[in-house]
Amino acid sequence: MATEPFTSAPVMVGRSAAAPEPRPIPAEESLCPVISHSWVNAEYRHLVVEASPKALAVTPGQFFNLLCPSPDVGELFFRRPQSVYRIDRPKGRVEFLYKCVGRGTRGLATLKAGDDLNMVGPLGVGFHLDPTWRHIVVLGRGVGIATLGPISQLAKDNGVGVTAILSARDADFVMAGALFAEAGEVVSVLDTDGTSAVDNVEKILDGLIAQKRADAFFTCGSNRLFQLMKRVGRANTIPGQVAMEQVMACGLGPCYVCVRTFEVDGKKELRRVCIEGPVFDMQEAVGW
Amino acid sequence: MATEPFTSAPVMVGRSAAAPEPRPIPAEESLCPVISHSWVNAEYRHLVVEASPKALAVTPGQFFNLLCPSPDVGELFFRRPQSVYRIDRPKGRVEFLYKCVGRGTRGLATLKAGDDLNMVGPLGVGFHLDPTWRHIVVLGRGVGIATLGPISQLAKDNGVGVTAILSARDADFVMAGALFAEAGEVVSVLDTDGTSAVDNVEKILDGLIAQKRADAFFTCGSNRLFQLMKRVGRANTIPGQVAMEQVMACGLGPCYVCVRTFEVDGKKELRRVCIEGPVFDMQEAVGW
Amino acid sequence: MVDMSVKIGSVTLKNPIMPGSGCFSTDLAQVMDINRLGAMVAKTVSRDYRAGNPPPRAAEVEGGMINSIGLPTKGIEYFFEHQVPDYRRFTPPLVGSISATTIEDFEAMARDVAKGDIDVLEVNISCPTRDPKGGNFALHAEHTYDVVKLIRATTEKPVWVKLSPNAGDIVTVAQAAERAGANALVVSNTILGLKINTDTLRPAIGNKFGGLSGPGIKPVIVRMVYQCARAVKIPIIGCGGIVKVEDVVEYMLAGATAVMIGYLTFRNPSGMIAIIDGLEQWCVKRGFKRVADLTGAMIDEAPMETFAAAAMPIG
Amino acid sequence: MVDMSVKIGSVTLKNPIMPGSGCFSTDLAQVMDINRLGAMVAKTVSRDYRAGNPPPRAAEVEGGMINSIGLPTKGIEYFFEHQVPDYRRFTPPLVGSISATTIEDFEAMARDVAKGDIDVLEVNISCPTRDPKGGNFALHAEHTYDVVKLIRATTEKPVWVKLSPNAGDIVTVAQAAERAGANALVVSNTILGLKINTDTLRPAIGNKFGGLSGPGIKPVIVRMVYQCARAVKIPIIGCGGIVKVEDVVEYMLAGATAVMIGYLTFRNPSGMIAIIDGLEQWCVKRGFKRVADLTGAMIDEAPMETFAAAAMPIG
Ligand SMILES: Cc1cc2nc3c(=O)[nH]c(=O)nc-3n(C[C@H](O)[C@H](O)[C@H](O)COP(=O)(O)OP(=O)(O)OC[C@H]3O[C@@H](n4cnc5c(N)ncnc54)[C@H](O)[C@@H]3O)c2cc1C
Ligand SMILES: Cc1cc2nc3c(=O)[nH]c(=O)nc-3n(C[C@H](O)[C@H](O)[C@H](O)COP(=O)(O)OP(=O)(O)OC[C@H]3O[C@@H](n4cnc5c(N)ncnc54)[C@H](O)[C@@H]3O)c2cc1C
Ligand SMILES: Cc1cc2nc3c(=O)[nH]c(=O)nc-3n(C[C@H](O)[C@H](O)[C@H](O)COP(=O)(O)O)c2cc1C
Ligand SMILES: Cc1cc2nc3c(=O)[nH]c(=O)nc-3n(C[C@H](O)[C@H](O)[C@H](O)COP(=O)(O)O)c2cc1C
Ligand code: FES
Ligand code: FES
Repeated sequence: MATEPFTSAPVMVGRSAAAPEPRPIPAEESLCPVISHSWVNAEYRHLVVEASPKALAVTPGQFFNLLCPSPDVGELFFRRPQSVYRIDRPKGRVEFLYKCVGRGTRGLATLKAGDDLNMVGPLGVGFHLDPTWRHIVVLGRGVGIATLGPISQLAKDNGVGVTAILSARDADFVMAGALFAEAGEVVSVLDTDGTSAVDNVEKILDGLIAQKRADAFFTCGSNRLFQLMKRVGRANTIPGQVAMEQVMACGLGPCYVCVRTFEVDGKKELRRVCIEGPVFDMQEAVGW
Repeated sequence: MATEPFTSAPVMVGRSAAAPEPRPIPAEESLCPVISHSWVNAEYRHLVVEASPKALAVTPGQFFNLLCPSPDVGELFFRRPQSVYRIDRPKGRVEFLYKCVGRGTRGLATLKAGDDLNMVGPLGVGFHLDPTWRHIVVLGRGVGIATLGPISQLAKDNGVGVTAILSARDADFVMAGALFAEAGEVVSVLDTDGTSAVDNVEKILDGLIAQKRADAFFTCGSNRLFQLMKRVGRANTIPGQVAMEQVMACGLGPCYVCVRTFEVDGKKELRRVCIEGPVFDMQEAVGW
Repeated sequence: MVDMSVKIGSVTLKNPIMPGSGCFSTDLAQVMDINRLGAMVAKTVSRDYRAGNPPPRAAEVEGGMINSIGLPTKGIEYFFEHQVPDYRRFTPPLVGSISATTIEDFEAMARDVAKGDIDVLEVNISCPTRDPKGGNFALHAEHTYDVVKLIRATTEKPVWVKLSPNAGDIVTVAQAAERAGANALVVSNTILGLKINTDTLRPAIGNKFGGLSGPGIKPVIVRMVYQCARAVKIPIIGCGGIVKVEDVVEYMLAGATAVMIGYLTFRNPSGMIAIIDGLEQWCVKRGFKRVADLTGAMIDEAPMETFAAAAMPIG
Repeated sequence: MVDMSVKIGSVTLKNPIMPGSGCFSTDLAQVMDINRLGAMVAKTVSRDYRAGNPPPRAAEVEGGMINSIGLPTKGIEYFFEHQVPDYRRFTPPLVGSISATTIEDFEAMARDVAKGDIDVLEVNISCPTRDPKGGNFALHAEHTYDVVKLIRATTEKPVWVKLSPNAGDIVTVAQAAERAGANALVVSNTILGLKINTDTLRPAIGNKFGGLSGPGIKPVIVRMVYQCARAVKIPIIGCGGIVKVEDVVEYMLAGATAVMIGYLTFRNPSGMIAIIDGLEQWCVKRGFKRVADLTGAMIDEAPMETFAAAAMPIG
């Protein structure tokens, strides 16, 4: 009798002892029980899973490549990358905040507490916090807010202050506000009242720079806001990091599907978002 | 946004009024709510669904082509034919009795009460009961018993007596006994006590013929028993019907995937099980 | 209201949806209103009776199915005496499909079949499991040219030529068929495949090799339709793996004027009808007033993501 | 205990499982013990830096994926300075894959690469999305013969030639490669495909065309492996759509000596390792003492169903 359509041997979280490993293998495919899964607003879901010890070693800005169940009878042939939204080491959990946009995320949304989520990770290069920084600025929009979320944890752990400028259509889509409120100050800028306009965000950034509350910049989720932050950062020589997205196939480095363009000393080059990123130097990134 | 991987417009049983139809279209794709689904023994499951009016017109020996949910992440590209096991017109239900053998039936087995079963039918040519017959003999084994089951209904409705010889590995696998007990007499022949041997079955048949309780023969499920019944039938000029199986693709007639060999006046020909059968003249069938 | 009609040379179809040969018969009246189809395409006939291949004749595979039916047929006499009148109970134009093993046979078949009561002659020179030495003209441009040229001369009726995806260079085959006078091309028949049953260690189907069809072949055939559409002027009928409205749209964007559907009917017997309805809705939603405007309407540029500083083009 | 080793000419692999070129790098040490593989296959290199194609470079399709990476490479200097030493941290034999656009380039590349620290030279003459006029030798037997002949003369190391499923007659291409001195054939690279995004009406990937890989292509490539294995004496490495143990068995039954795996690694990153383990278990269960005994072991007869009076064979 034929086996399942795919052969793999994921680690079953909470159900099997990890096998001893001859070499350090930092990432793995694991089957992680879903602890909770709920709607945050009309488009975003919050997913909490029990993680394997390796998965728990994830750092802010890193991601997992999720095998989403299919929402229909068709198979999904690619995993879908999702960055970690919260890391709860005491409870052994990792959390995701994601937007339902297509078949993959609609399939992911079908998981219920108790189901298993097949995830590969942790993957990629996360955010870096320089211990000499006193105060950083985080600027995010849309799904980018999910990716930036765990910076709040990083900042708190390192005693660094944060101003999080969270841009959204309306108040319903300002996510992660609570996370950042724990770590610093939150400024919501909305489409509904016009505060999300680039001009206005620029003023806010300028204000923070004037107050010396901008030792480093972090952004994700909007090319427009990235370009703004890059420009302001360059003008004021503020180091910056941007988390980027790209369609992925392997998520691990070999396939070169996930490249974006970067520019160093006037020379363009392509880098892989999955292994050289997703977090990159803001001044080297060209945008998307 | 792309739709589901397949376009179809099944009739949703119990939830939508059937559209008026310009021409009589006897069969249809319908989504039928599962009423109950249980194990009969270690290998067979009994499935009861709420049927559309068209589906309810099914007659014994006809079948439905079922779109089994996949038991794993891979897609199932063929439907799986299953003959009707019981027709409950007062309650508007049809029933199936099936053996779990491969991916399709294992997938089918995952359906729970309240789920929808996508079925196409009723299809094919069913059993025929001549009103002049007084007593018929049914000989079945394995999944064949499921197919023969509704003959008990047909016989009862037509006031024809039945002897059902049900062959099985052991007493656990004598299915449909209750159905036939309502309509006539049941003789179980088992591997465990040797009574299922062809010799013994032949003796039983001879006995029934001697008692003039064999106006017609019906069989399904075992080539060995089919050959026996065919031989005995020919020797005693007893008309017979056999229900046959073959891998199907369309289940409707066009594709010619489901052929079996038949012989008429010494000439061989191929017939389609799905539309020229599954019930065929026993003397014309060659076997499988 | 969307104008759903399409023109394939002199033939106007009320919509672009047809069945693929071998995947249709009037038996489908069991489950659908056949009169709604753009056209009816009969199962390929040969001159004389053929039993076809030994069962099992089909098996599920990862992207769909393989089949080797072996072109069973009761011959052309039976076709005209019984099958054509049966088809004529329905109103859509009737496409008769023929096959033969030699070029002479093909010419004679074409002459005999085209003069019967059919509207279009489809020439199946591409059945992947026929004797590869004889029947499969569509692997080579010259063979295709030769056979189509002769067939062309036998009839005034439209001749559609069904090509093979197993050809190494389907574009030159398409051009050869056009030069020889084909009125339209069907792109395409099935891809030759093999499935081995790892339980029995034997081939999964009776003829060993079978033709692959179903969703899995769509990216290959869409590519071929696109390539052929840019290389010939005659209409192209896309065929391979269509199971949803968007698949029809994809084929038409690539350059197809109409499509044929095989496998879907096995899975969703009235799927062709649902696609006709869905295609109309799709056109409404997207503002296409005539479905025919979809043909070749792919925007032949890079995807819309801005690659601000795109990579160097391939060398 | 099953003997899992296989011999490909002079090279012995401890098991028949290798990655496909372009689907492997030492980055996979993130998720697997690379030392367990039968061999390592490096990403195809060209002489000079190539950026590759504009993104998006891949898209999901029905039976798997299409990709057009465009063979990005940092060139052979970088390959030997950085990548080869990096591979050499691991123990399996290293297969270096090369590509070029002209026959002269190919010869020079082969000479330069083969003398470096690699164990086998794989010649990628089949990348489906390279300039079809230049790079894709594997579409034609003569081109294949010419390029392999020259490459053969440059080195004593084993030369594996990677064929293209887009060739109309892969068997003659295989024979040409054998005649020219190839030590093994990799059957095969991806099938050229096209996906059009029906929302944007544009191609789904930056290069428009992409190579189809994944489960959907398996029936086609298994067929090609079977055909090639009967036509040549050199070992064949099966490649295309392998995602489970039975797929490896199927390829070996069809005549492959070993296999390469691409897509599976994207879905189940340590899937190759699970397959090595599962293949051994499969052999135990089925009583095969040596995995090599699977090669060509298909029982070349009809399936086991008794067709008491089987249909007439095909005409
Ligand atoms: C490193 C990384 C981290 C991410 N983190 C988050 C997150 O925390 N929260 C969140 O909501 N989203 C995140 N995303 C985006 C998320 O991966 C996509 O929204 C998701 O893959 C869409 O899948 P889909 O099938 O639902 O939609 P589709 O219909 O397939 O596509 C919708 C969009 O998603 C993109 N997409 C599709 N497949 C992939 C793929 N394999 N890899 C990358 N992008 C793809 C498409 O280009 C398209 O623009 C992240 C992406 C990356 C690369
Ligand atoms: C007209 C008809 C009526 C049937 N009625 C019953 C019934 O009442 N109860 C019952 O238990 N079984 C019945 N069967 C058999 C049933 O169809 C198969 O057991 C089922 O299709 C197996 O599917 P699978 O995926 O579980 O197994 P697989 O692993 O796919 O196959 C197991 C066996 O089933 C056969 N099979 C696979 N696909 C098909 C197909 N599309 N059509 C026909 N056979 C196939 C294969 O040849 C194989 O021998 C009937 C078959 C036919 C043709
Ligand atoms: C069971 C079956 C029988 C077929 N018979 C024929 C045939 O007789 N003549 C023909 O030209 N094509 C035949 N085909 C090919 C189909 O017409 C069509 O070209 C192919 O299946 C691809 O379309 P699909 O993927 O929608 O099925 C057959 C296909 C199948 C699956
Ligand atoms: C993203 C990607 C990149 C590839 N790059 C190469 C390459 O550089 N050289 C090569 O010979 N084959 C390349 N291939 C082809 C694979 O090696 C393999 O032949 C093909 O993918 C079929 O196997 P699969 O179905 O297991 O993926 C690539 C395939 C993919 C999916
Ligand atoms: S997704 Fe494969 S290299 Fe990044
Ligand atoms: S299954 Fe298609 S004709 Fe019977």
